[in-house]
Amino acid sequence: MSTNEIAGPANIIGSKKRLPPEVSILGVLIGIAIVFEILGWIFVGDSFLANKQRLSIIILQVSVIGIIAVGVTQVIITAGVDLSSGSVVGLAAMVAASLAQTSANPRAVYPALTDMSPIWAILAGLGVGLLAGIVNGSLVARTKIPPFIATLGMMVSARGLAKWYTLGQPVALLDDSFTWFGKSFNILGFPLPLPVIIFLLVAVICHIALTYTRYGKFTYAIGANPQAARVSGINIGGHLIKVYAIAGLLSGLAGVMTAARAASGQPGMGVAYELDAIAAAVIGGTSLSGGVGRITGTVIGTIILGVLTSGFTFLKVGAYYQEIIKGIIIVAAVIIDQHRQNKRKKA
Amino acid sequence: MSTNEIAGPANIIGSKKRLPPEVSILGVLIGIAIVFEILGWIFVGDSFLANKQRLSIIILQVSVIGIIAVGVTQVIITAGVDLSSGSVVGLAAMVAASLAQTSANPRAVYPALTDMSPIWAILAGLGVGLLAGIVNGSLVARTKIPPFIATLGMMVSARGLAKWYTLGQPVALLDDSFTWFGKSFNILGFPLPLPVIIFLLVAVICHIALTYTRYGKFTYAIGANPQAARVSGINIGGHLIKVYAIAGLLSGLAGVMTAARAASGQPGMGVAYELDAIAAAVIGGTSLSGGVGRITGTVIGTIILGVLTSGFTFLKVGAYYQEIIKGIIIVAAVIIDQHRQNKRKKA
Amino acid sequence: GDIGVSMANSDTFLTVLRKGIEKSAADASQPVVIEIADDDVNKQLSQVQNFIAAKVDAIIVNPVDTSATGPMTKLATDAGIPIVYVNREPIDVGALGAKGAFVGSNEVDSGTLETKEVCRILKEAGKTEAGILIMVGDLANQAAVMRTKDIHDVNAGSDCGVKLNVIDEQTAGWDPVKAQDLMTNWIAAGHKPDAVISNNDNMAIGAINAMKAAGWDMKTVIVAGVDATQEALAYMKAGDLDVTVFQNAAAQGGGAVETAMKLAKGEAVTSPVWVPFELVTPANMDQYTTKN
Amino acid sequence: MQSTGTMEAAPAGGAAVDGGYLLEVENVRKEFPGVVALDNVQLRLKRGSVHALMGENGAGKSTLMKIVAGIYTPDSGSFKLRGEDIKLRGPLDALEHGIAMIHQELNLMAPMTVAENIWIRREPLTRLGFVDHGEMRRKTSDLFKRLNIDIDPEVQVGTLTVASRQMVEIAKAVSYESDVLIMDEPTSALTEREVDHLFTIIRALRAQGKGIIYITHKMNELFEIADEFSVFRDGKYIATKASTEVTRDDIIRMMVGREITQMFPKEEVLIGDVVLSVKGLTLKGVFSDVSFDVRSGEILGIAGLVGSGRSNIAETIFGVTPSDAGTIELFGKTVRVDSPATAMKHGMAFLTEDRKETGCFLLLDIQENTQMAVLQSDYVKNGFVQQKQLGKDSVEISAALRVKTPDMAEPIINLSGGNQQKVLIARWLLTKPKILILDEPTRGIDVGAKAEIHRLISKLAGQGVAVVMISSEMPECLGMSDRIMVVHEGRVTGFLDRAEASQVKIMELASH
Ligand SMILES: Nc1ncnc2c1ncn2[C@@H]1O[C@H](COP(=O)(O)OP(=O)(O)OP(=O)(O)O)[C@@H](O)[C@H]1O
Ligand SMILES: Nc1ncnc2c1ncn2[C@@H]1O[C@H](COP(=O)(O)OP(=O)(O)OP(=O)(O)O)[C@@H](O)[C@H]1O
Ligand SMILES: O[C@@H]1[C@@H](O)[C@H](O)OC[C@H]1O
Ligand SMILES: [Mg+2]
Ligand SMILES: [Mg+2]
Repeated sequence: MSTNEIAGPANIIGSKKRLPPEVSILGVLIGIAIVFEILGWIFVGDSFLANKQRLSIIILQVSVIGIIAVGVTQVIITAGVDLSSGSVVGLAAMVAASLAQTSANPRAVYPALTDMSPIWAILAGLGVGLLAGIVNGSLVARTKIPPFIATLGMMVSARGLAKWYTLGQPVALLDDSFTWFGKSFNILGFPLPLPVIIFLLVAVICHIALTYTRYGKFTYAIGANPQAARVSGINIGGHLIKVYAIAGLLSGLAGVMTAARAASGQPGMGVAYELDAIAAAVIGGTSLSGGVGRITGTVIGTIILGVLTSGFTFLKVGAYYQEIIKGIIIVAAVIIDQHRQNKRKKA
Repeated sequence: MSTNEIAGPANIIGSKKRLPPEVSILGVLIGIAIVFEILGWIFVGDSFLANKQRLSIIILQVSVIGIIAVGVTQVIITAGVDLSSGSVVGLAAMVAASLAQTSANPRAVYPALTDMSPIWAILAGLGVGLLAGIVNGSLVARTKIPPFIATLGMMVSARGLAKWYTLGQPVALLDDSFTWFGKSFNILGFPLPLPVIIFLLVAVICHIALTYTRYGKFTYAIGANPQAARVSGINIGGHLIKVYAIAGLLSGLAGVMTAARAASGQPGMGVAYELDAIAAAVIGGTSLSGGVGRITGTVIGTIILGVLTSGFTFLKVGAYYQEIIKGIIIVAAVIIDQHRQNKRKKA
Repeated sequence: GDIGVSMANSDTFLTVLRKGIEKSAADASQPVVIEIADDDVNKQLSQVQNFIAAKVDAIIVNPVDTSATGPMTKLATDAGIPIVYVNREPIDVGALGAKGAFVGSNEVDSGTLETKEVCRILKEAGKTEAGILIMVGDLANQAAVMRTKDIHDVNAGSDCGVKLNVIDEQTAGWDPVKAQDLMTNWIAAGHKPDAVISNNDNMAIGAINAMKAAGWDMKTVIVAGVDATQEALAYMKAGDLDVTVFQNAAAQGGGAVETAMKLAKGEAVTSPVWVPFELVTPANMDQYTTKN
Repeated sequence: MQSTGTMEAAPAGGAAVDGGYLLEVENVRKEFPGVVALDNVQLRLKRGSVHALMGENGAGKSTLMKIVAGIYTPDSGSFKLRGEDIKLRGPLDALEHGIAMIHQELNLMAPMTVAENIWIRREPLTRLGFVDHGEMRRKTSDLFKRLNIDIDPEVQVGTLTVASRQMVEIAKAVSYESDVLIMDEPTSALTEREVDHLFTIIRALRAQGKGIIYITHKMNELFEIADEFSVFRDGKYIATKASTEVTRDDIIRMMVGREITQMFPKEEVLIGDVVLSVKGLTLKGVFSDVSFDVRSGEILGIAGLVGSGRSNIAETIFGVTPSDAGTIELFGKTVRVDSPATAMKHGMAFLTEDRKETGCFLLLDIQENTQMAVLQSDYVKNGFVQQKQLGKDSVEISAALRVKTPDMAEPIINLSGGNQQKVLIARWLLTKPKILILDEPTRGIDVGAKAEIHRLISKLAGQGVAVVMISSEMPECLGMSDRIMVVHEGRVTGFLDRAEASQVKIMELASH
């Protein structure tokens, strides 16, 4: 037995290194990838993974979801939820796009504001997201209504705003300097799309913030036990506003990237992205009851979604079968993950 | 002092009647209706409420959402969530529709199974819903994965199945005996659509079940404190399967009604209905953390959504403004409700 | 009184169409109330019922599901209110009665014009066989089904002259972002099409964005769409889009309003009212730049 | 097994022969990851007897009881109930076999009413199968009348105080009418009056031939109610004795394995200036016109009955629920304490009474739980937590408090109740407070650690910290306080100096 009957200091120095829970879901990701690899050789006669372009696309196509998921993970850790992410993506995409049009467009939204430096469009998109996040956070923190309702309201309203902004018209013909943000770069022979770089950068920063800073400790504390957090001197309201603001900012960033990638702003952009983002977080081990979750898990969860999409197309699975199987795999992945974690706990 | 942990016997006999919490949200509903009435006279020169047809539409247009919401309320009370409702509506609608086609349709899904009694179509739709619910419930109860993931998987898979069923094609030309279920009846000069009757009937039954049966007590107990429920000897797993099965069954019913109303089955039916249903429940006072909620509240929450839709059309509010305002009103309604409840508690 | 309008959604083309309705209504001093159904059949049905409760003079519907128009027709007919379907051909187009009508374009032409032009370009490039990818719109919309069928019909008949091999055919629901993801996945799967034939321009643009992001030379692949939206024409001008088909939004919208007003006044109309499709290529695109 | 001096590891008194036991547990082993919670232990419960379970925090008492109640499955071991071998398949199975348990941590459904909580799964039904609410209320009233409990059956459990909830738990357990009734520290939230009351209930049950297993850290209770007791140490069974055969020191030696000489090691310290001065503090409907001063180095005890408002007064001073009237002066300056954050800025610390609700972050680990109150201090630089220093200091303080754990990264939920309490004390000590408010600081803490905590409190006072200590344990209150303030129904009814204070005087003021 490792405990003494009377614990001396020797007893609790440091902590024995235990594997973080993400290792288990990482195992699931690797497992899924290997299955696709094997099926690839059998049915397509080709390697799934040994294809640089595919690898970069796997992450590229989920990098927008991933950025949202990183933000929403933090919200969920506080025992909240953000349903507005997808709508905020749409609104931010519209606003950013409207400031990134070329003068070549006879129907530009702001004919006087064409051919501008992309920086304005980006800032505007981020600003929209931040603002939405602050409103969400303030509603949750100050009025004490459930986060579900506060962000549902924002979801509906922001979508309305996105449509109203140009009365439903998409914002097209964006400047190349702006769409550049959706482009790929060849780095050491590897096609690395900028959205992927941004996604991973955001993930690293937020991982550090959650793990090593006061901001992170407060976030977990509020989710784990808000009453105890308050008694421990944490200003819950103020902190929640920060967390929702960051989630909003990241949704704004996702919106800017979506517009840049699609070279247009569509009011319907980002519909249901919040669900994918929440799913990525939950697959990655974040608990909707709060207090538990890590960015590394969310990144893995996001990549699982990407691998599924790419893998199915690679195997030429029919679109409808794809959906049917995707649902099953999501469930199976989490079951396997839980099972492995339980086993590890017992061992 | 309002609580009486040192209450005398006087307190035990004849416990004080307190108003149920729904009274407050009912007040909000009435308030919204009155505002529309007043605005109607000012801007349209017409009464909002004194229009039988409109009154019946208000409920009719949300009766499908309402039926789902009644089921999902029970799931939420157990501290769960059901994201699959909308997809199950789509799948059930497809299956039911495919068994309700007329032989007049040269492209019937099952040419041999046309012109049948509508009972088969209805049973099939309900069966699909029930099955989906049982799968949801079993996943939640047996594998212990979060309800969010279990029902998300079902959401994705059921939508895939709905599309796969006819490879994306809608199922049209349904038999009149089936579409009859979407019809209105003039009862005492009041146009009473069957879906409304079904919705209210379902609500009454579930209200009774939740309030006056052991099924209800278990449902609340599990949501309020699963640990306590377990040590009290409740078979949590078995009960959860029941609750999700009922929610699934009701989604199936909603699917049958949707198909009957639209006289067709379309794989995209019911998209995002789960969100409206959850919103109706939460507006009506159901807490997403479980243990709290009542069907009466959910019915009021549902009707609020209906009043908003009809009211906006009545006032000729532009489509985009409608959404913007709708989001704000949902939030405002819940804020007012909470405020009133707090005030009542203090008083 | 008012004319109530229920639009299926607000994508690029339907927004142009809606503007067309608004404009011709304004020109005729006819007030309209416009609702958008967000691709939800039930919602559209409810919107129609709300219009009936508000006693509008006529209803214009751009149906979400062209096979689910029966109940709307019946509701309007029972209430004695004229109903005009626009742009998407309802399944009951032959049974709309005296107070019903359809204004739109014949989808046999759109897909046929589009595909034949693709064939012509391929033949010109000296191909006898070509791999194609097909992007399909929302299958609940008759246009998506017809335009896709047109492609197969042209291929099966003798008109094409080039053998089109369909590598894959999937739906992207009229949506450019979904189309971009679909194309990206096709690219990742290693598909190398000679042509991408899309049911509308929006999806064609999504495909183009994906191919450009993957570094493809757009001269090596033919991309075709339908609608001739502003944005599409800009892509055509840049040499990315090769073929589109002009769908006359103003004429459809104007026709719908005109028909609705006539029916409201009790006048008789002929139905369907056909607005012709027109092929658009880089050669003639200049005449279309300000139309949609 | 370790030798315990003169004590033998054998069942007490020859009264019960085989088969005369109600419950026999043999060779039970239970392992959690990294911890052997029970190492081949035994327990024999006689009919019509109260059997106390004694042992330090983390000795395995609760774990064994959860096994008996069917909540945990043991890794190995055998059970006999009324002489027959049984194997429990879950809590329901245990209940049906006539085993009921009051858990150490409250296990109630807060949004449901008292009656619903008590009769859950056993609701009286009408002929049509519907729940008979009237009958349920009547049965609850009857039960409460029999147990002499004054709680409205229709009130939501969530609105009750901890003590009342505890009484509801007790009533619920009794209502099962089971042969074996397990009580895991049922009195930790109760004051003397309710404890007496509980003992009356227990004696009645014993007279009916039921067996009661009773866990407590309060020695006097053991002698008052228990017929025999078993001692566990570190997951191992030590001995079973009749409570008449031993002295208090014997038991402590068996539990701790060493002598504990001084229970309330109160040092004489120099009392300084007034640092906390409360004037006319009022929270409408809860307490009113509370005024008192505390000086640096002084320990002010607060005594009173359950529900007298002591906890609420402390909460208000700390800014948890801001007051309706009155002032708080800190170090001579009037401060509007509107939140705990403000209170902490002024050097206050507050250990709450409800470990589960307002204390522990159950999902987080020990390290994180310990750190939570110092995140706005020098331990954080530029937003980054200085983990090295903080880790070192928290290990040190946890060790001083004898937190029993293999690992600071262990989730706190895996600790025994008493050890959780120690972590919470560590959390507040780490803030180096100038004014320390403690609400039932040693609830659920074993004798050894209790003495340690008392020593620590005393030491802090010696360093000039002003201590306000709410305690329902009379000996603790009397032993530790320089002065005692007595509260009754939300009003201060008097102050007693250390010299004049006695149990009788306190009770007089507390019940007026
Ligand atoms: N779920 C669990 N996971 C891991 N370890 C556990 C778990 N439950 C209990 N333990 C460990 O088992 C040991 C015994 O705990 P138990 O709760 O039985 O102690 P106890 O004697 O009741 O103590 P206390 O007097 O503090 O209540 C402790 O070391 C505790 O940390
Ligand atoms: N959550 C609550 N809701 C309503 N009233 C409460 C609540 N908590 C406490 N009260 C009221 O405040 C009064 C004082 O309770 P408090 O907990 O301060 O008493 P106490 O003397 O500390 O007793 P205990 O020993 O039980 O903690 C109680 O009588 C109760 O009526
Ligand atoms: O061309 C399409 C139109 O005809 C259809 O109705 O909706 C989407 C459009 O892009
Ligand atoms: Mg214990
Ligand atoms: Mg107290």
